[in-house]
Amino acid sequence: MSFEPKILGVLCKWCSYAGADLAGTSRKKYAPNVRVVRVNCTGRVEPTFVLKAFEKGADGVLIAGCHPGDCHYLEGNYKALRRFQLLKKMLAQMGIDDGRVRLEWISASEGERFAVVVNEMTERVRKLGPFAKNGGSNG
Amino acid sequence: MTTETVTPSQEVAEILLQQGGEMLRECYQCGTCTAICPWNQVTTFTIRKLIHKAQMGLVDFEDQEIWRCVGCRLCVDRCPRGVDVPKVIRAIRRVVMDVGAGVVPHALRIADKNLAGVGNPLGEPREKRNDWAKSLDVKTFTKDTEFLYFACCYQCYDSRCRAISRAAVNILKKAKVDFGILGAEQVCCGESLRKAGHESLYQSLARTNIEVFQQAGVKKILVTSPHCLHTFRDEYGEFGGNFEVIHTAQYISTLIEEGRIKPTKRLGKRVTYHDSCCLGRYAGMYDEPRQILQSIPGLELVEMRNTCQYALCCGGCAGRLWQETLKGERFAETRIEQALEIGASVLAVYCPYCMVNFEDSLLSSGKSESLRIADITELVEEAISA
Amino acid sequence: MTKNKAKVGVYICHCGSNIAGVVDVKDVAAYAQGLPSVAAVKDYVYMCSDPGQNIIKEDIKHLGLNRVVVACCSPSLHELTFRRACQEAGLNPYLFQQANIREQCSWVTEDAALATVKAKALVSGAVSRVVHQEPLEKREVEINPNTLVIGGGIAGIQAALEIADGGYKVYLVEKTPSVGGHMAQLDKTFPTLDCSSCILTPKMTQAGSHPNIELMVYSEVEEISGYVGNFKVKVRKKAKYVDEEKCTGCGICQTKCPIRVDSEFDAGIGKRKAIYTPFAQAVPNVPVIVAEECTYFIKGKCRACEKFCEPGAIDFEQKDEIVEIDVGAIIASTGYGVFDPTPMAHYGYGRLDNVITSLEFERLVSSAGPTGGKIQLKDGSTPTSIAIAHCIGSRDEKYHEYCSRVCCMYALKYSHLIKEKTEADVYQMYIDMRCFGKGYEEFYKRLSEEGVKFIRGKVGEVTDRAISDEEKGKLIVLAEDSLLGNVMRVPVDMVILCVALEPQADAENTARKLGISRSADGFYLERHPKLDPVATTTDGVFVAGCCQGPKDIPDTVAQASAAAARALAMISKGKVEVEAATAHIDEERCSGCRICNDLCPFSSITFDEEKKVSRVNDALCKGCGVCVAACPSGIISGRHFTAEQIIAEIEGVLA
Amino acid sequence: MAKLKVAFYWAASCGGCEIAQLEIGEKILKVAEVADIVFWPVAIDAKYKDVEAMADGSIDVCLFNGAIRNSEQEHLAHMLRKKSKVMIAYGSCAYEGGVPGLANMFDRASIFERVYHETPSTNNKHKVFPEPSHKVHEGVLCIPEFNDTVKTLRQTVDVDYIIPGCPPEEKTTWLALTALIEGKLPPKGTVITDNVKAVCDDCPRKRDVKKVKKVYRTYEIITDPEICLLEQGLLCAGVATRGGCGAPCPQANMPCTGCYGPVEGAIDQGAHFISAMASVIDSKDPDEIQKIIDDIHDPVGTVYRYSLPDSLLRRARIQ
Repeated sequence: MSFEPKILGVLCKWCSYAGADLAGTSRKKYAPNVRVVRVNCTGRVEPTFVLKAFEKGADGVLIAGCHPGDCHYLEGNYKALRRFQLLKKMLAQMGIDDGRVRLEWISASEGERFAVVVNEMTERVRKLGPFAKNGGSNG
Repeated sequence: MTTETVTPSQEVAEILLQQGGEMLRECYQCGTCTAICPWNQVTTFTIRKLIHKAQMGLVDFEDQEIWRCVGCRLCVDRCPRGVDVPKVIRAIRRVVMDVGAGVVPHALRIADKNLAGVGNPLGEPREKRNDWAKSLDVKTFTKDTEFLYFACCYQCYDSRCRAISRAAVNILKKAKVDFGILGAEQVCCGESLRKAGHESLYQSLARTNIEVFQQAGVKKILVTSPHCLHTFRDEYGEFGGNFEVIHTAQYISTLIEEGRIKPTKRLGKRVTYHDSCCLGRYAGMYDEPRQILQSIPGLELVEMRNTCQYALCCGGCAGRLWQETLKGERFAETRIEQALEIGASVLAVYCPYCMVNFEDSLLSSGKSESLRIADITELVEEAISA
Repeated sequence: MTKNKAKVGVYICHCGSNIAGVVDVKDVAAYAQGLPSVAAVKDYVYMCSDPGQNIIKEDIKHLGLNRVVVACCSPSLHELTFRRACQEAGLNPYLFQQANIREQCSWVTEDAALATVKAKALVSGAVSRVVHQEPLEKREVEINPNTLVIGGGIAGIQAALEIADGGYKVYLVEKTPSVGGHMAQLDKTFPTLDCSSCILTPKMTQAGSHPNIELMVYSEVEEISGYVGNFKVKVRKKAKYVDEEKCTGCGICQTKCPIRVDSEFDAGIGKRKAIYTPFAQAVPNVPVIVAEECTYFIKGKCRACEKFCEPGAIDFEQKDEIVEIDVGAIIASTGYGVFDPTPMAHYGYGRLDNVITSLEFERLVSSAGPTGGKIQLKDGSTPTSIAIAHCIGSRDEKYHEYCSRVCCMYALKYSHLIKEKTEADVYQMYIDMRCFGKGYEEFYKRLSEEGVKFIRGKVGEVTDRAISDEEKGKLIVLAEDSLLGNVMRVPVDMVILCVALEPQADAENTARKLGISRSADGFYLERHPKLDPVATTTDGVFVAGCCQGPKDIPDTVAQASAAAARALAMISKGKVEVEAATAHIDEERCSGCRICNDLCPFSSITFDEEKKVSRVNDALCKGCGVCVAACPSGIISGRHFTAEQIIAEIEGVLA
Repeated sequence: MAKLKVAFYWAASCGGCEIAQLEIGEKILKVAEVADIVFWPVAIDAKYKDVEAMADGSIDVCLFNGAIRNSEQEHLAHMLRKKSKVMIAYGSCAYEGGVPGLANMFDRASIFERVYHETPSTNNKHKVFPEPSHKVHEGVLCIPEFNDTVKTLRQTVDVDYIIPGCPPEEKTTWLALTALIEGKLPPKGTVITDNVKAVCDDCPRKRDVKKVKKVYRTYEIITDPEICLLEQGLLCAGVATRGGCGAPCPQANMPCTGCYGPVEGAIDQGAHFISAMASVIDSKDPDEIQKIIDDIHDPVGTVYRYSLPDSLLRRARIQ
């Protein structure tokens, strides 16, 4: 059986969650691998959530929020961006492939794009294979 | 007039964008550039229309008008959309020079051929590149030398301009600056050629120089041409050449300030200074040349109209130096008149292209008696040789 | 209620065949039954219908459920519906969680089996989360019915009058000695050409005498604290050195004062005295003394004004006064500044005598202006040709990228006024004519008929260097007529630069005091560019007029009325609901590191210097959670979005 | 009252904790009055078999320092757990893995390759690496097996209390010992310190709102002694670290490196530090943000200096 990745999606409720809803109302079909958790704002996303997801068996994490300048809370997405960039650097050092975490700006009108991003990410993670939970042989 | 069904040619527009003309999309056709373009003081040159043709992909690559722009940047500073017009023009020219459409003007083709063959636009032999320095006893640059002095092709080969490089060497020696020169393996900096659109040849020249500099262990370069300054400092980085590049305007003013050279000899003349585009609008150096001039005793500095950021180009940038400009259309002529208008007896320059252009126009206008063209380097050399 | 005793009811909606046609709802229900803390699971054809909601209500009452999960459509559709249902059954609405198995599952998944797997995961996430959810109370705050309007131009006057006429108190604060703003400086207004002061003066007087309006001129807002409904504002009333009660407005002081300085009101082309009212119809008609200019203050002698003042209104002992006021809403109508074209040296402003700005021309042409409305050159002669240069500092990325919106129209108005008063030729050098308003295009047509010459091209340069006899003694305007493709040298006597409208020089400072944001161009940022153009990101603060972006008088008045309506709506409701899901700092555990302090976009976090802890003001917090995520001690909790709740959901969906 | 029976053990550690235990100075006499030391490899000659011979639960308290790196340490941890009534993880290594835990950035193979082959002073052409058992003429030689991943004590056995620090400050050690001596033990699982707030609470430096435009390493900048180090661009982990140490490092102009572990209730010290630090980067431009981040040369080593094995990811993934 082929590997079905489990991906956590953390979406801001104002833009990206609404964008995902739009993909639904327009009946866009996309990969079922992303399981979505709704947050107020990408600014609420703690790096801990990403690490926790990996610990709990996720193979990838997709974070999506409003485009720069469109944040409902003015600048939450910029703060998410800063944390994400630093987190990425840390994850790279930990040997975690770049393709397993992704931050995207998806507006409420970009249902199509949401579907594309989910499909792309699913395929990328599928190629990477399952996330090694412990990563060591006897640890 | 004929009516035609216009299909804006997408391919041409695309090629222009690929050739670095992205900025042309920003233009909203207000005509500010045309209104202030110096060409329109002497002839008609609707640069705005050329940009619009580029936007539509309708440029006529055989039209000789595309070679007119001297890249003086006067319009860039005033463009409300910040369009870098010389870059747009360069993209158009690349389509001719690099991609092969249209017609290259004859004179430009000769300079281009010389650059490809012998590494200088004048077609002089490579091995004679350092002849200007004979009898000056200049040491060869080694990796322990602080500065490389790089003389512009004109300062190497042109009889008039050699005086500038020789003056520079004398000043540097007097100030006990640790510098050296490299040999015939160096080639033209390529700055004007790049603006004339021959990107591939420019890149090969640039790579040659970078390799020569790097192999010799060069870190700091002194130049006496602002064209070399511009491309060494602002463009060579793209190809991995990162050097500290200093024009003598900057360096000499520091030497004077630090008292390492002292201009003591009086020059009781009314002098005006012509800002070259490359040292002025490109490098933003307006004060240093004037400071140097004012440090010369007895020298009276007067300003022409259109100075500093509003200065009129001599007409020699972007490959125009190698091409023929009709008498009556030469900016250098206008500039000489402006200098005479304010009673100057010396027109000071700080660029070999300006020097060549002005000397040429002075000769053809028969005013050699009333005005002397001098590079600031030469004036400084005179002033310190007490 | 403790988490250990959580009893969760899970309800799976079929949504007709929308969900059940793809997802195996029975299988999902069976799966939910096995999840921890789940006490009841039901599936139903339409959970959002009345019978559907009743199932939930009955179960809450009879099975003692204390948490509810509905797996159905998107929470943006029915979260409120189900929250209300819970509330009606006596369950706090924040103990409800929705799993979206329609928009994000059945509608988007091809494979039915995989859709069922995903639906289970989403239900698992919701159940896992809801167990950790806590009851929250919606909070309301009382609204103080008084309103502060900052800026007494036409926007501020209009807003103040609307609210005052509605029966509520308004404090109208204006920094100059009179209300009126820029509109008072204008001569005629486009496109109707009615006299600006004729339509403005009655409004100014009304504002000055309205029983509900407390006019505070020559005053500035120093500090604003508090939050929607309850702002505390400190206003500095600058010393006028004139007793308002005694002054009769006779104006003798102004004729006797020996000091003449440039008049701000006349845009520098006229003079005023050191004791002055900006213009004849000023409201209030009480002059002020500028201490920095007054001979008495500088040298200790003179007092000419005092000698001639019969009522004895001059009072050199006056001091600035700080007045504290309480208001429920604030309307910012602080207007605009005018672009100074001096840096564009090629236009010669400041160097060439008859190159003037549009505002200077406005005063020149005004019958109440320094020349009595005579259009004249610096030497007093009448111009025979005038060029009007559009877009100076506007539509220019080196200065202001935006279009100032009013210049094309006032430029047309100038053409008309020039044609009316002189024989001069008029040239308009424009990039695009933007005549978008009601009656504007018609106005353009009318002016074209008046013989104005239109040159399509931006002015490149203005010079006094003649190259022919006809250019001698003239200003030569260089522009390309891009329609002809020719560079034109237009010799004229006067050049009017249509300068940009820009944010007030102190806009940043004012925005900070108000706790509102500015857009990239520096103007105040509205909450939504289309659907909420008068509110700001701070509740209770509204914007009106050019402080939000360049606009003409009709748009300004409309926005002012809209802002007033928003303030009135708040006042008439009396209360305002504030976000319940706010952030909370556990002060017992806060180390006072101050990481969070500057992150809050709504300035709701303050630092208690004494206790060395940070604190969230609930009324300002909008619950975005940016501080919660940043707290390195993890001691800021986002109510309804706690780390515990989100992590529980993450664990749930990944289970 | 019978004297308390106390055991000390060191696993993967540097020995600093042993010294820290003596930091209490003359108070040791007070300890000696009430306690007998039954096992302390660094100071007392006792054999493993002596411990094995003790009855289960016969040791009152075991202070265990060091991380679990190999099978011997794992074995001792289990044995001491069985013999002790109270098991205390003493110091960062036992608590969170500590500095030895940074080895989790590698695996056994790469560590062996480096240590026994690549180091310039090593001549090991045949790549002879340690093996748990090796047959020789005389029989089989055994050494402890080196694990791939460093573990904390809590990941190995049940732990009752934690004394944090690298090494624990004297006052923290004494706080724990007093509780033991007086029999006033806190609830199981408590991390024993006298401050529940982050290090900032102990730090006398002046703090303001934070905006970081550039990050420095300690040698790159002379800091203002009065102002918060983080505000000056140093990666001071004090914001994300449990207090109780008294903030000696920031007071000596050195940024906190986080040895007291996460603040009570925080899930992952490094993740919290990253979030806080990134939040105050003063830029909205991705390129500029990246430029600032580029100056953070070793994020893992900075934010998980003592806690990598105890973090959510526990170790690096080795391809």
